[in-house]
Amino acid sequence: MSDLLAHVPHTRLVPEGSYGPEGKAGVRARQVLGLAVATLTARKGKAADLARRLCAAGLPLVDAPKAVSTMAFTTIGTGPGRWLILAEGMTGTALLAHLGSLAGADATLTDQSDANLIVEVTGPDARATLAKGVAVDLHPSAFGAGDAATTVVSHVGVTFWQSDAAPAYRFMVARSFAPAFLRWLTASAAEFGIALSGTGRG
Amino acid sequence: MTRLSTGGLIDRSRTLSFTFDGVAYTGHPGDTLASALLANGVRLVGRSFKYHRPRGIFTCGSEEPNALVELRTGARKEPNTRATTVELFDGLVAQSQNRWPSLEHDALSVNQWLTPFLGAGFYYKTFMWPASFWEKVYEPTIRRAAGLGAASELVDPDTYEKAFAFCDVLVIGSGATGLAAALAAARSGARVILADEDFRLGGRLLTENVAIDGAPARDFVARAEAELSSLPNVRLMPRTTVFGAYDGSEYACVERVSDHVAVPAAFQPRQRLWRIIAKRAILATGAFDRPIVFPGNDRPGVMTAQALATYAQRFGVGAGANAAVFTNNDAGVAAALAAANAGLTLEAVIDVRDALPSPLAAKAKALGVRVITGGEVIATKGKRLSAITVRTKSGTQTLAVEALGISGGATPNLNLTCHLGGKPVYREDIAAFVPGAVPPGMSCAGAVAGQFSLSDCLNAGTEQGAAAAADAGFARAAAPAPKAEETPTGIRAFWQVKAKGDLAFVDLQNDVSAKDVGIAHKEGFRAVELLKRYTTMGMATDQGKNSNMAGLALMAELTGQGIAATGTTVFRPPYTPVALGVLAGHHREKDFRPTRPTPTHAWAEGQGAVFVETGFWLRAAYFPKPGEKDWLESVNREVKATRESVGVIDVSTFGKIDLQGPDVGTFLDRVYINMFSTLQVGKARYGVMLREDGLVMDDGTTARLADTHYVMTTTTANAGKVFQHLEFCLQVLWPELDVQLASISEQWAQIAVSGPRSREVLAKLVDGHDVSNAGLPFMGVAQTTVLGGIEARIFRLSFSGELGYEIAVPARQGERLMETIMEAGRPFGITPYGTETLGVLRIEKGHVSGSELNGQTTARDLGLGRMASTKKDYIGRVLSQRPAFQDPARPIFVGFKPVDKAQRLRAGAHLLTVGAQATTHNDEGYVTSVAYSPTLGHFIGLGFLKRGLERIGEQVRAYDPVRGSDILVEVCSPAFVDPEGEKQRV
Amino acid sequence: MRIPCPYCGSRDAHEFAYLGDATLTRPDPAASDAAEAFHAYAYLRENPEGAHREYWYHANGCRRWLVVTRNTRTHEILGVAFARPSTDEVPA
Amino acid sequence: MSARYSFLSLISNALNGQTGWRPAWRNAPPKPAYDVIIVGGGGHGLATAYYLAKEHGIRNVAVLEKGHIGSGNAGRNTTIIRSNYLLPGNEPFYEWSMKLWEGLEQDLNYNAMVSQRGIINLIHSDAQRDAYARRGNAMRLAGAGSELLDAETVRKMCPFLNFDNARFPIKGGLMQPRAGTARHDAVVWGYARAADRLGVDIIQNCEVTGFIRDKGAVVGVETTRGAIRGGKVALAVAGSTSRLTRHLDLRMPLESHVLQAFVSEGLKPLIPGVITFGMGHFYVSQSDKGGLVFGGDIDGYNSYAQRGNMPVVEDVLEGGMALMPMIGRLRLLRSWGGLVDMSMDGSPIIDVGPLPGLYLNTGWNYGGFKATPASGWCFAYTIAQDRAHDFNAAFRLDRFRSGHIIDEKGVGAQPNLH
Ligand SMILES: Cc1cc2nc3c(=O)[nH]c(=O)nc-3n(C[C@H](O)[C@H](O)[C@H](O)COP(=O)(O)OP(=O)(O)OC[C@H]3O[C@@H](n4cnc5c(N)ncnc54)[C@H](O)[C@@H]3O)c2cc1C
Ligand SMILES: NC(=O)c1ccc[n+]([C@@H]2O[C@H](COP(=O)([O-])OP(=O)(O)OC[C@H]3O[C@@H](n4cnc5c(N)ncnc54)[C@H](O)[C@@H]3O)[C@@H](O)[C@H]2O)c1
Ligand SMILES: Cc1cc2nc3c(=O)[nH]c(=O)nc-3n(C[C@H](O)[C@H](O)[C@H](O)COP(=O)(O)O)c2cc1C
Ligand SMILES: [Zn+2]
Repeated sequence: MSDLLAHVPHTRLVPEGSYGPEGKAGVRARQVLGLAVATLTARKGKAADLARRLCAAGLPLVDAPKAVSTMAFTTIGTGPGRWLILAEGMTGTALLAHLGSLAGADATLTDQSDANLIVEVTGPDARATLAKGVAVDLHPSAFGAGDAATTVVSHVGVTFWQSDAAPAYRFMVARSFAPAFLRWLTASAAEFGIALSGTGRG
Repeated sequence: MTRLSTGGLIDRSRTLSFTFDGVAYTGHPGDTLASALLANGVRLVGRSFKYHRPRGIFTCGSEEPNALVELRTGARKEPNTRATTVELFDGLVAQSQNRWPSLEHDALSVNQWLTPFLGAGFYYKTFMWPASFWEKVYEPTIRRAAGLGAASELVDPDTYEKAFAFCDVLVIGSGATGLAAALAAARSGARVILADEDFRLGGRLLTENVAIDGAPARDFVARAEAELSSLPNVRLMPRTTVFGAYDGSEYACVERVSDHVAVPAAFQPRQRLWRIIAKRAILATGAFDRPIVFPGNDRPGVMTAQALATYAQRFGVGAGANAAVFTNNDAGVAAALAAANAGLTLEAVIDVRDALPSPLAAKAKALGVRVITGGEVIATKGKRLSAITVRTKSGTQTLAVEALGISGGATPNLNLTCHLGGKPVYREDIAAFVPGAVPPGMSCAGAVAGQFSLSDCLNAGTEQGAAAAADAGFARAAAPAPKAEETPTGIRAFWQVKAKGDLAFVDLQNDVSAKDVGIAHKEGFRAVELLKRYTTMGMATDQGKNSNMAGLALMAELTGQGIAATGTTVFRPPYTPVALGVLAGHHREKDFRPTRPTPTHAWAEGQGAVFVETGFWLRAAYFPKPGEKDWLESVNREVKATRESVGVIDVSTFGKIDLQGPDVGTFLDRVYINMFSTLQVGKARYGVMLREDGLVMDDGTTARLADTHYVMTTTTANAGKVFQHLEFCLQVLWPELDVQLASISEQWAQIAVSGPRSREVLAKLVDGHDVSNAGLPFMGVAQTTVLGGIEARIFRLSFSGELGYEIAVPARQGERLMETIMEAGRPFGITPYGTETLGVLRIEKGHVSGSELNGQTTARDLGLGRMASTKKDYIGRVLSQRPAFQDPARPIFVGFKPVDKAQRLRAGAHLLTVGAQATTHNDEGYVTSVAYSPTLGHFIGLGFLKRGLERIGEQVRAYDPVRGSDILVEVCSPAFVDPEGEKQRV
Repeated sequence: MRIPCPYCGSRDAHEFAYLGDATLTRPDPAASDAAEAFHAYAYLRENPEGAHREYWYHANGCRRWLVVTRNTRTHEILGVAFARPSTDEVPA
Repeated sequence: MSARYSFLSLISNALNGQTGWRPAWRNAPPKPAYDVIIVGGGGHGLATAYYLAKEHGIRNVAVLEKGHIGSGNAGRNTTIIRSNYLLPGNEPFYEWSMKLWEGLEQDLNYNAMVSQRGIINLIHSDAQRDAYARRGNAMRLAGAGSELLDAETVRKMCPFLNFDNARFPIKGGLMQPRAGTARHDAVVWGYARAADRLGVDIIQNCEVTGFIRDKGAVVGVETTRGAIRGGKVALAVAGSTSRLTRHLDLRMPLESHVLQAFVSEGLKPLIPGVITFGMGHFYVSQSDKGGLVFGGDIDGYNSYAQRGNMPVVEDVLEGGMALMPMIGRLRLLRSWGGLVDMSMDGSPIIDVGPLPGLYLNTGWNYGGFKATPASGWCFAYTIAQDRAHDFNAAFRLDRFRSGHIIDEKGVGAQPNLH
């Protein structure tokens, strides 16, 4: 990635802007802000009960690597009996309280609202870009809207899910790894042109 | 100039300029460097490895052993580049290599006259007398002569990428077979990738004078390519070499994105590494023409018949003004005729067989080509080939030719079938090894499978393409295989011309001759693998593609064992040499591994911090102030400020684990040596964890936030390891426990405020929580809010030994918290400090850290043995009681101070009893951590000393010869400052 | 090498951390022969050529410990299961 | 028997067209019984035979090799020889090996191309410098020699390393000037030839498939070429140890893992000695033919496949490019794997037992090539004297029981981490 990002400190998010050939934006990426995030883990032996209970309460949980969205929430399976719950327009504390009231003693909750950076990647060349680091088959026949995966991209652990058939993908990356992730993303998308937003001016 | 007047898949309307050894030439788009050199009449292009014999272009593909050049210049110089695979571009610069002072007059070609001495194994038998000459004379000389091209020694300026692809069917090779396979698979709807190392699809179809479906083969290629590119389920990957087969149906490939241009276009890598995961793979990699061993078979101008034909047909180039072909098989004759057909002046076809099959004989006759049957080439002449001597039953004759095509038969290009351990199998009928066991999911079709006739190739490709798609779950498409006329494929096995004279080469690049095979045989190196290693046959950059068959056939003849029993050596990845840079992708220089900034990184930068790598993290090491002359001065200031007033440091890098559930207490009791189930809510406790082998794994504090809710901290270095260990315990050892884990390392920023004034600082931050000694006692934990509503966890802990707090807030608030702390602390002269000061503070206190928790120490060694509970079992308890770990003579944790306080102590010094000799036997321990203690005004150290606790007050030697230091130190308690721990409890 | 994780699907082996022999059971620390049993548990291995039951941790995935049965000569994966069947199937 | 190599033999063979050479070792058919049977014709087995004959006068010895000699790790390692160990159990042994290397050619009358061009272990942090100082001092105590280099000195010696744009800056190095490389195959052939000259039978294509037992004692072996009795049976089969001890119902503190190695195309002299990267898994030297020989970590899972996978290939080259970004345009020629005998503490075992008549030599991990002379020497001593020499006194099998483990890396009983 030598020259392209030579000026960007490795400790900073790649600043917003356009990278790659002038006037091309085969890929768009933006930081998604303002989401509260929690891990929800079923207590021993309670995964099925929990899923049933929350589904009944309008919060769909699938015990599989799937992302399901309702108006207010997205639930993402990250392991057996474990989910990430994302909520818009809420604080982490409020999300925990809300989920706690739904789950009762069937689950434990941990606030992760500050632990991650969420980046949405879209555009006609999104798949070709992601192929440069994601070792999961993203062909529509294998991975479609609503599918999720926890994996490693360019030495950075990620959880991502396809949020739209367009396609649009959302990547959740641990905060301290976010600069490295964005370096990879920007460099990989540069040949197609990438418009990056929401990461600050640098 | 030997460019033929017409023909070739080159664009004659455009001219490209290039230089070779400084001389300017021109060629056309579609040329390779090799074809362009030949077109310009350049035939001498290199020197051989050992004897420095003149060498030319031997093949037309990636198996080239001779025509290796240094391509490009400066930092982009690429040594050992095969001229036969370099696509010509405007401005290309190439140099010959392994010669001095020039290619034409190479000084080391004197080695040719030493050939009587320089046989196989020569090195092992000599250079031993006198012994001291080896280092001084022989070895440097040998090393200087070794190698082929020279590296630039400059940083590679280009970039590389990695990528993954998934498909139903991967077709490797785009000759007749591969195209047919790809079409059949693609038409059924399967996701197909067709990869070919060449820049043009078509394989041998670009060379052969054959018809498919009634039209010239090249039309078939064009039609196939058009159809395949129109299909959305097909990805065509020209310029892509599949170089390795790996487990899980994974194929490693390198795509040469920009090697055909002078400099990669903006935002384009030079090359891309692909890892293709294919449900099925079809190997359609064809076969190579192999050489025949005869005296002088290495002269520039001698090449494979396939190459001769390819230069003529595909590139419109005559490899010489005129040529002959020497062969033992029908394809060799066909190649000769194809070359003649393209306009090459063909003087004769010499075939060892007594007659040609009639269709070929007729074709030759029609073209007016002279055929010498029952003939053998027994000698060649010229620094560049000028003549060959042909022997027949009726005598010898000399033919003046500039090029000689040789074909000893086809060697299936089965390299990739061997990568998972498959062993090729010999077939007498075609005198060739064909694939044996193949990697799971792979099948072989066409010439690589020993199917040498074009119609067989097309049929096999079509059949297997359809079958592969069907295996992957797609309905077979009904399209028939393309039709071609039968091509003759007869051969008479023939390996070596028995004739005296010049050296007859087996391995052209490594200068292994038939004679060397004889020496290996005499000395007992008869197994092929020993033959290879003793003579270096097959170890050159072509990996024996040209040489192995002949070499083992010669050995088989000497042993009388037969070729099948002799076997062949193993092919290993890569199929052809791969640039090292592409295997690294962009993970180089600073992007080698991620850099993890702490939540307050930007703030620390603003404070002028100097940073240090700790694992992937970048942490502030110290905060120099203007006028300070070195780091020590800054650190001394930071230490003093913290001990006397208040200091602040970001400790977010510690691992933090959230543990919830009714069984957490029980669980922690089992993983820590001390008790945690008894810990009160709102309290924290220091804990030590062992590995099952009884040695210390990690330490840290764990707090109880609620009855069923704990939060654990681990060391920065072991965060991942501890989490994994806890998951193992829960999922494997004790699945009955109801405990849920979550890593919260990234969620919380944690900032330590230490020093006598820290409480006053804290009081200004909290939203009304009582932080008095009673309200938040030592080891107490408060869950509250700070800075007007920010959720916070405050732990009253002390690594520094001072009154201290660690304040955790959600990570996004970390920087704000730090700024507010600085503001609140300003009246006290609050001082930010880094890892250096952290180290000094803890060494002064005698707290263990990474250097002591080195995986070789027990809790007892560390002076923490008393923490171990005797009331319960825990991981590591049983094995920690092994005799060696209970040995009273084991080095144990103590402190050291220099007897002469002005002296500097260093970590890594070993400890010796005064007066004892400096030997391993007398080694009594070592110093692990050292600091200059501004509090005490001298250096202090921690470490392990045999029977250390009994020796407090004794003087020992701290022996550090690697740094030229050897000083007396006094053994003391590791707690240098406030040994009773009063300061942290105030 | 790719490991078919029962939760995540087929993944490259480098997402997983390897621990080794999964046929071992942690001995009873209270038993009279505990010292010897723990020695065997911690140090002695069958190390077979052929089918091998082994622990892999899906570190960069679902965080499950898996028992993978794999042929050590061919690297063929013969079976994969969660080390702890699932949160629901655990005996209470 | 083969003739001694001398100026004379070289000249006479040059004159007679190289037709005067004899086999370097006899292709001996197995006899029904030997005083000592050594299983494994790698460097260690052959060296053991040689020293048994030379030092202990025990010449009725057979070395049984299932393929051809040197087909195991001896023939597939990265040829680094060094004695830069830390712990007292290891360091004197490896230093003894180094001394034997230094006189090996004359001893064997075979040029094994021992090349003492030095090794530099790079240092990237202060903590690492202290750890290397500890090691360097341990080496000095054992008389092995070591130098702690500062960054400037390293830069002068290896200007091509990445000093200016590194993720983990180079802060110095620990050097052992006497370390270097040796020509791996020549070591095997040299020992074989020298042992053969002392009467040892080297029997190739003879795989041991079981043991002959007599009242619990091991008294011989079953092979693909018949049963052979032996007064003593000594195993030196590296990564294959468990395959054999299985027949004796012994579980070993061993796992067999694959370690890959790599060689580049031949290049003019580029790398001075051996260089190891302290923050990634990469080490490199240049062979006498000009290839860069390099490697890294083991693949990390039990394997008998003698080949590895891509993640380690990439990991090694990422380390390589991070350390020396000048190698980007050089090419990988070949990669291969060896079957290494990883022990539970990363250190070897040379011991009598655990059954009467049986002797063990194993646990060399990724580092037994350098040990070849001392391993053979000590194993011969142990076999002949039925006890360990001081040099291998710590390499006991029962150390795991007693806790006298020799864990240089401090990672514990997990072989894939050593
Ligand atoms: C890639 C790689 C790189 C390495 N790099 C280094 C390095 O740089 N420096 C270093 O010091 N060490 C290195 N090593 C380690 C070193 O090569 C080995 O530790 C050492 O060679 C092992 O001893 P050996 O030579 O006797 O083993 P081997 O050569 O493996 O000998 C064992 C022999 O036993 C034979 N055998 C097995 N089973 C039977 C049977 N049943 N019957 C008969 N014969 C049998 C095998 O065929 C083999 O020939 C490396 C290893 C590898 C794989
Ligand atoms: N003795 C004979 O009669 C004889 C022998 C050999 C070939 N042939 C003729 O050759 C043709 C064989 O057709 P085919 O399709 O089997 O082979 P081919 O030689 O036409 O095509 C093989 C293709 O595979 C590519 N390739 C090889 N290894 C590769 C790798 N690792 N990665 C990527 N690409 C790779 C090559 O660049 C080439 O384009 C037929 O026309 C046949 O008649 C005849
Ligand atoms: C130090 C060393 C240098 C090597 N150099 C080369 C080389 O220059 N060319 C080559 O083809 N192989 C070279 N090899 C690799 C061998 O060809 C072979 O792959 C290795 O010994 C393992 O054997 P195998 O591949 O037959 O299993 C080298 C091996 C070693 C150990
Ligand atoms: Zn998983």
